[in-house]
Amino acid sequence: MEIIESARPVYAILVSLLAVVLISFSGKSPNLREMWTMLAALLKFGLVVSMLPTILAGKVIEYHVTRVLPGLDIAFRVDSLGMVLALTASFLWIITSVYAIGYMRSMDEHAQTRFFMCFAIALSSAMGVAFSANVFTLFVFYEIITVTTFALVAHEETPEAIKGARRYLAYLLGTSIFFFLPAMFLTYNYAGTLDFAGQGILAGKASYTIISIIFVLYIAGIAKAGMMPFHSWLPAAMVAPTPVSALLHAVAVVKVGVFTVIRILLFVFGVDLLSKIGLGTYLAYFASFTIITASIMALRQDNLKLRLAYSTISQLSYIILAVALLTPSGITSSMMHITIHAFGKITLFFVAGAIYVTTHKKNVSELNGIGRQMPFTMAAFTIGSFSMIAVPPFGGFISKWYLIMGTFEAKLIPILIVIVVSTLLNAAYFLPIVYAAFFKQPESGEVHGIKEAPALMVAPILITAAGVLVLFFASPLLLNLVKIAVASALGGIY
Amino acid sequence: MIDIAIPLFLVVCGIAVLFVRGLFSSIMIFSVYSLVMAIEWVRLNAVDVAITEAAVGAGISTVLFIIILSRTKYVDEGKHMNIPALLVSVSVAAVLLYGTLDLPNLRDPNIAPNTHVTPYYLEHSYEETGQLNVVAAILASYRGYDTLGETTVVATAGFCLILLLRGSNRRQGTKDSQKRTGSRT
Amino acid sequence: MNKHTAGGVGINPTEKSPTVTDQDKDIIKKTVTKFLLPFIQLFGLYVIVHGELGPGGGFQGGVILGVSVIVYALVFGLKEAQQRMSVKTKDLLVSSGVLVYGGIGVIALLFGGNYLQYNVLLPDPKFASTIGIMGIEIGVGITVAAVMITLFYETVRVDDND
Amino acid sequence: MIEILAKYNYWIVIILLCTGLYGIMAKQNLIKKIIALNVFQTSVLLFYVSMSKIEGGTAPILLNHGHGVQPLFDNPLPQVLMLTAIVVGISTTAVALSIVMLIYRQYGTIEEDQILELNKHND
Amino acid sequence: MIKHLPALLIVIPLLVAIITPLIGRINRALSWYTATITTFISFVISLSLLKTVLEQGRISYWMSGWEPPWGIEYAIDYLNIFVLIIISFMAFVGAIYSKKNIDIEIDEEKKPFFYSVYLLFVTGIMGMTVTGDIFNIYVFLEITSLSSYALIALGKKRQALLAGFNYLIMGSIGATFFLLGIGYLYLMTGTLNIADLAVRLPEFYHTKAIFTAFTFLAVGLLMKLAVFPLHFWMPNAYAFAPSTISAVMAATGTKVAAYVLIRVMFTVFSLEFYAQAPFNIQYILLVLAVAAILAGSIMALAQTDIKKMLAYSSVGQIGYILLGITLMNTNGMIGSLIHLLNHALMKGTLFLVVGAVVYRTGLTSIENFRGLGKKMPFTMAAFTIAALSMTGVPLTVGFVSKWYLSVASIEIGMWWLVPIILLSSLLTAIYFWRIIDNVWFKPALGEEGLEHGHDNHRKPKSNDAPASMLIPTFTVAMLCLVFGVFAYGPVSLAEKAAMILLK
Repeated sequence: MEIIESARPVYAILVSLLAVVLISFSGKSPNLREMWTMLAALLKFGLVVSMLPTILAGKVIEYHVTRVLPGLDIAFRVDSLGMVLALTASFLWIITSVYAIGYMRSMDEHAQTRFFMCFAIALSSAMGVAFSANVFTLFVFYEIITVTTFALVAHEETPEAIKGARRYLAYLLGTSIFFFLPAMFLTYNYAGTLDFAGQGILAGKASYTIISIIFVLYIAGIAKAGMMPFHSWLPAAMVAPTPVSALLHAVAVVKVGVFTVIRILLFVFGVDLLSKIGLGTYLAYFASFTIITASIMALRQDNLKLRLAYSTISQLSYIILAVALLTPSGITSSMMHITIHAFGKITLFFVAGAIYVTTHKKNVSELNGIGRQMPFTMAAFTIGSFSMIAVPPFGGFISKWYLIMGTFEAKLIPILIVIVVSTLLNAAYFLPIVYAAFFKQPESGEVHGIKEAPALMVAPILITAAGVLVLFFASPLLLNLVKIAVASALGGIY
Repeated sequence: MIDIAIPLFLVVCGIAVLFVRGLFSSIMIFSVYSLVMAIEWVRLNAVDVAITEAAVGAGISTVLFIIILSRTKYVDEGKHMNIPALLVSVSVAAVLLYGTLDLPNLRDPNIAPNTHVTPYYLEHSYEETGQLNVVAAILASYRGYDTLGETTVVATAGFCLILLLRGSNRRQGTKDSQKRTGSRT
Repeated sequence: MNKHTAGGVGINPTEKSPTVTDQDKDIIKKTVTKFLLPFIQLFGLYVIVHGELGPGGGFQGGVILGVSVIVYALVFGLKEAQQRMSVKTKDLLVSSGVLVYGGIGVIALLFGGNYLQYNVLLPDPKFASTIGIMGIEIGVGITVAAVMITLFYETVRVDDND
Repeated sequence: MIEILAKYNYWIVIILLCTGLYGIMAKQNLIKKIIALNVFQTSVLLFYVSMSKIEGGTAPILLNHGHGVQPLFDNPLPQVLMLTAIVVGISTTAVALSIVMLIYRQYGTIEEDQILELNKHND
Repeated sequence: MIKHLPALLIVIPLLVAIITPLIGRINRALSWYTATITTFISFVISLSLLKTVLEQGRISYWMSGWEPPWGIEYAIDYLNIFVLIIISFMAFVGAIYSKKNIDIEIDEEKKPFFYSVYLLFVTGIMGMTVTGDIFNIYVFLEITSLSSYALIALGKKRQALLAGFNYLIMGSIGATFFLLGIGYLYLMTGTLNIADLAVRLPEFYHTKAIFTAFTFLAVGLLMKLAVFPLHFWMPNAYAFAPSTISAVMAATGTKVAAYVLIRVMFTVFSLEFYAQAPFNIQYILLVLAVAAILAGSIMALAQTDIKKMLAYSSVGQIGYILLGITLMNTNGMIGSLIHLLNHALMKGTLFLVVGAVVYRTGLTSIENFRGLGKKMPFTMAAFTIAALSMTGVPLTVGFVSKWYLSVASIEIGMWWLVPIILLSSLLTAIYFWRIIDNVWFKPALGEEGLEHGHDNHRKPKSNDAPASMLIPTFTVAMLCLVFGVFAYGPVSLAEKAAMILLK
């Protein structure tokens, strides 16, 4: 594997930090401020895309920034796995920014400068996680995301927002301090290094018991992946403004969480080691539990955002389940689902926000007939839901297809049942919304005729919804990228 | 015999200082205590120290205490045992006693302090410093830097006194009857 | 403020309106003090510089010097004393004592010795040492005397504000 | 006699030290605390000075320097150290007393328990 | 003159301190310049000494020209140069900062004396650090202590007086214990020079007297260091002292006490002593350290006054320093030394920030921090950085020390210390988060109709601290980050120190 020294990943991270500074100084002029955001988002996406050909050619970009302590470096390494997250995040940042501008202005929110600053920092950190070359760097950016998104969750500054934000912080910071940090520490202690390597770094360095302990600590420590029992920060975070929810649940936070799980499983432990100890299977069952439970809980939510939140929890566990299978198809599925779910879920959240801005409705039970009032928006919602359920020809189908192949490869038939049941549950909590929106009569006194959200919000919704479709038809492109990652994780077997 | 009696008297004074009722008598006994201490040191041939202690303990301290006493009001306190304090003192005593068990005998010319370092002073002080009083030679020359520190301590105390007591912001009006809570200005 | 709670002992820094007999006593007190003080002070100076031979030195001498001023203040009153030895002068003395001490050390540096190395001050090291030691003893004495006076001035002074 | 004296002052030191320590902790009156502190400190001075004495030694002043046999001298070093320590002690006492004066000025009492009580009220 | 820098390091501030009242007589404002320039000179001399130490190793300077052990020696090696740099820098920062702070906390005519005593304090702590003579440590300890008693008692509230008095009592007991310990050492070995003691002491390691000596030296220093449960003088002292003094004392005073403890434990005594001691000293100190870490954090949680909270948090942080010392291995010592640096920087920042808040609002309750993020954004940014460092967030210097402490704990098989470190970090995060929450996410008190102690005419507009306060505060806060990212420099120096200590 060819390694290229380049500071380009650093630039990709710095560009939004630079934007933070500029945003902070232009708080008085919203147009200028939002111009900086957009400029940074575009520039960042451009930088990420500019690295794509190199990665697709099978090369790796590395950059060593500084050595904090012996063994603890701040270093970046762009590989195909990181690229998947980086592309998704940086692209969706552009879209979310547009949407956020529309949303924040329509709602006439306060402290918009702080909002956009934190937004930019969170995105920078997401890039940092994607490009981390070792656990330490990853951890650092992981924590920065937690802290900055706290400010976003608490944005409303109402008592319930503060309460939700506190729980959010308590869960994320608590688990990362109590489990992730010791896990990293033990990894360093036994492996002597924290650098990611294709076959893992722990193999042969410690007894199986200790490796299992480290494994459990990691899984418990990465609460951002939303696995039960450390999932309840996610519903709590729903008090945030919708662009934040979209960012949290589609891009920056949860995807960083599952990405970290994948990174750690494949590049710290390594597929061979995990298969030998059999830890993957346990994790798969554990994730299955979350999938089913979260789906059932989603069914019971009337608040649309909460329903989406539980759906997210369930979907995230798909990704973990997929990677835990430790088979080529499974890993492929997990990586693809990062992107596919991101597009689907961000669409759904955008829709929820658009409905709220237009009609101030939050609950599923109030959405009767809304499809007539907001046809574009609800069409996008339908597309998003279908992708979640994995109906072809939407993106979700692709990843679920690979997942099913993965279960066959891993010969874990019970998991197959889980997938089937959960798909049914997905349908059960999404389809009624779609049905009600288009086929039920609105309550009397409702506005008739088309009244959509502002264009700045509808456009992003349509773009992401289209993205869901594109991801189905253009999946080979994504697949190419993912294949490289899988190959490096499996030592070129795939 | 007197070597035994004086320290014993010292202990009596020391205990009386703390347990006698009334501050004034306490201060007077403390003055006596200092004097006895000075006498004991004369007995031990530490004349410089004795003079200083007499000047400081029996002199300045006593005057100081009395000045302060005349400026404050003494409320007689009840005599109650403070058990935790007693426990702490006793345990400190226990550690000290334990340590004393294998301390070298006092007055022995062959213990370490008399065989290391000090002989050098006794032999060389006159040639090197021109002083006949070895105490003065060490004080001002061999350990002259300590004495600079000591003088600085005195000056520090002087500055601290000025810093604390001089100035206009500590007038009578700021007693606890004062309305503004806890603020002195 | 009750000054006599402590068994009737109180320092009288400020003049009270004395009766006739008090005045007579005062005159005796003042005369005796005036007569004795120079001797006390001379003795103080002697103690400061003669540490070489017997017990004594800067500190003890300084205390005696300080006490002489305190006695003066006790007998003649604080105001009178502060006219003789003003607060400013006294503050200056606190500083200058240490300055003399530290200064001798610095001079030793300039002469190429280590800090406070007296024997480089003059060609004859023994004599140089003696001079140096005398110098620092004087420094100690000045500071100590001045701080003693400070002790008295400040503790009593605050009371004046009542 | 010498056998007793060999350890005797150690015991005296211990008793004085602990009396002082007890006084510091148990007494409520701030001036008494300071007196106790003085007792406590002087006990350590006694410890040092005791160790400077040698049986049959004379004060370390070289009166007949250069003339025949030197007598046995007491150890001057601990004495020197204690000169410093005494000065430190009186300096501490002076600062302590000036603080006590201010406390009296502010609270009208120098009993620690009463001061704490007043602090509680005023906080 | 380069040769004499060790002496000048102390003598310059000492003499300047002495003449500051005289300078102040010419013009009161001059005393601030004097103090600032002097502390700066000391800092520069420290840097120059660092260079010399790195080039030549241990510096030995003979006071009055007498060869040790007969004279007093100034001995500077990797350990004390490390501490020296920290304290001289923080003293310099404190001096700059004090300019405005003192305006509101000290009477105008006392300023020259304030700076004089401040410089004496600085002289004392630096003197303790560089000296190679154990009795000389005591002398300078007393200079430091006396000046700090007065400086604390100067606080504006009257509680400051009792705080100062209690500190005086505790400090004197501690110093006297230390003196007693020196007496035992002297009686057994006949020397006061630290290097000479190190040579002559091992043959007496088994004696009860030396064990007692160690006990009293250690207890005396632990009192000065405010290790739980001997900490009770500290919260009030820090809470009621003028802000500059809280900051400088928190950043330097305890550091020096820790330094002396390390010096006594590992230079005067050595590892061999702990193996022979009749009690398991390591275990006892370890229990104290852990108790301090936990108790400090828990008590900090319960506070409503920010200065008290910071003081209790110091109790916990001192526990970390003690923990590293107690582990008695290289990584532990590195952790401990880095934590010295770390704690000086972050606690310094925090107290400086509090001083700035007091300057602007006059209040120290945690409630009062509400909405300050909008009023004093830069000050509060500094606060946030320091708070993150306290928590031990990676890329701050707080992380580095905790990392080393954890590594060291595992190394000697005490893995259970790691969860304790984590737990306390979590508690630290919680009690700082309360404030950060107030600062950035809550409206100011006045805007909510709660008028308690709030000036209504004060607009919630940005009204940050004056530059002479803000710049030093922000600089120190930034150093928390700088040394968190470029930890290599201090770590390598600490490593050299640790190697020598644990040889």
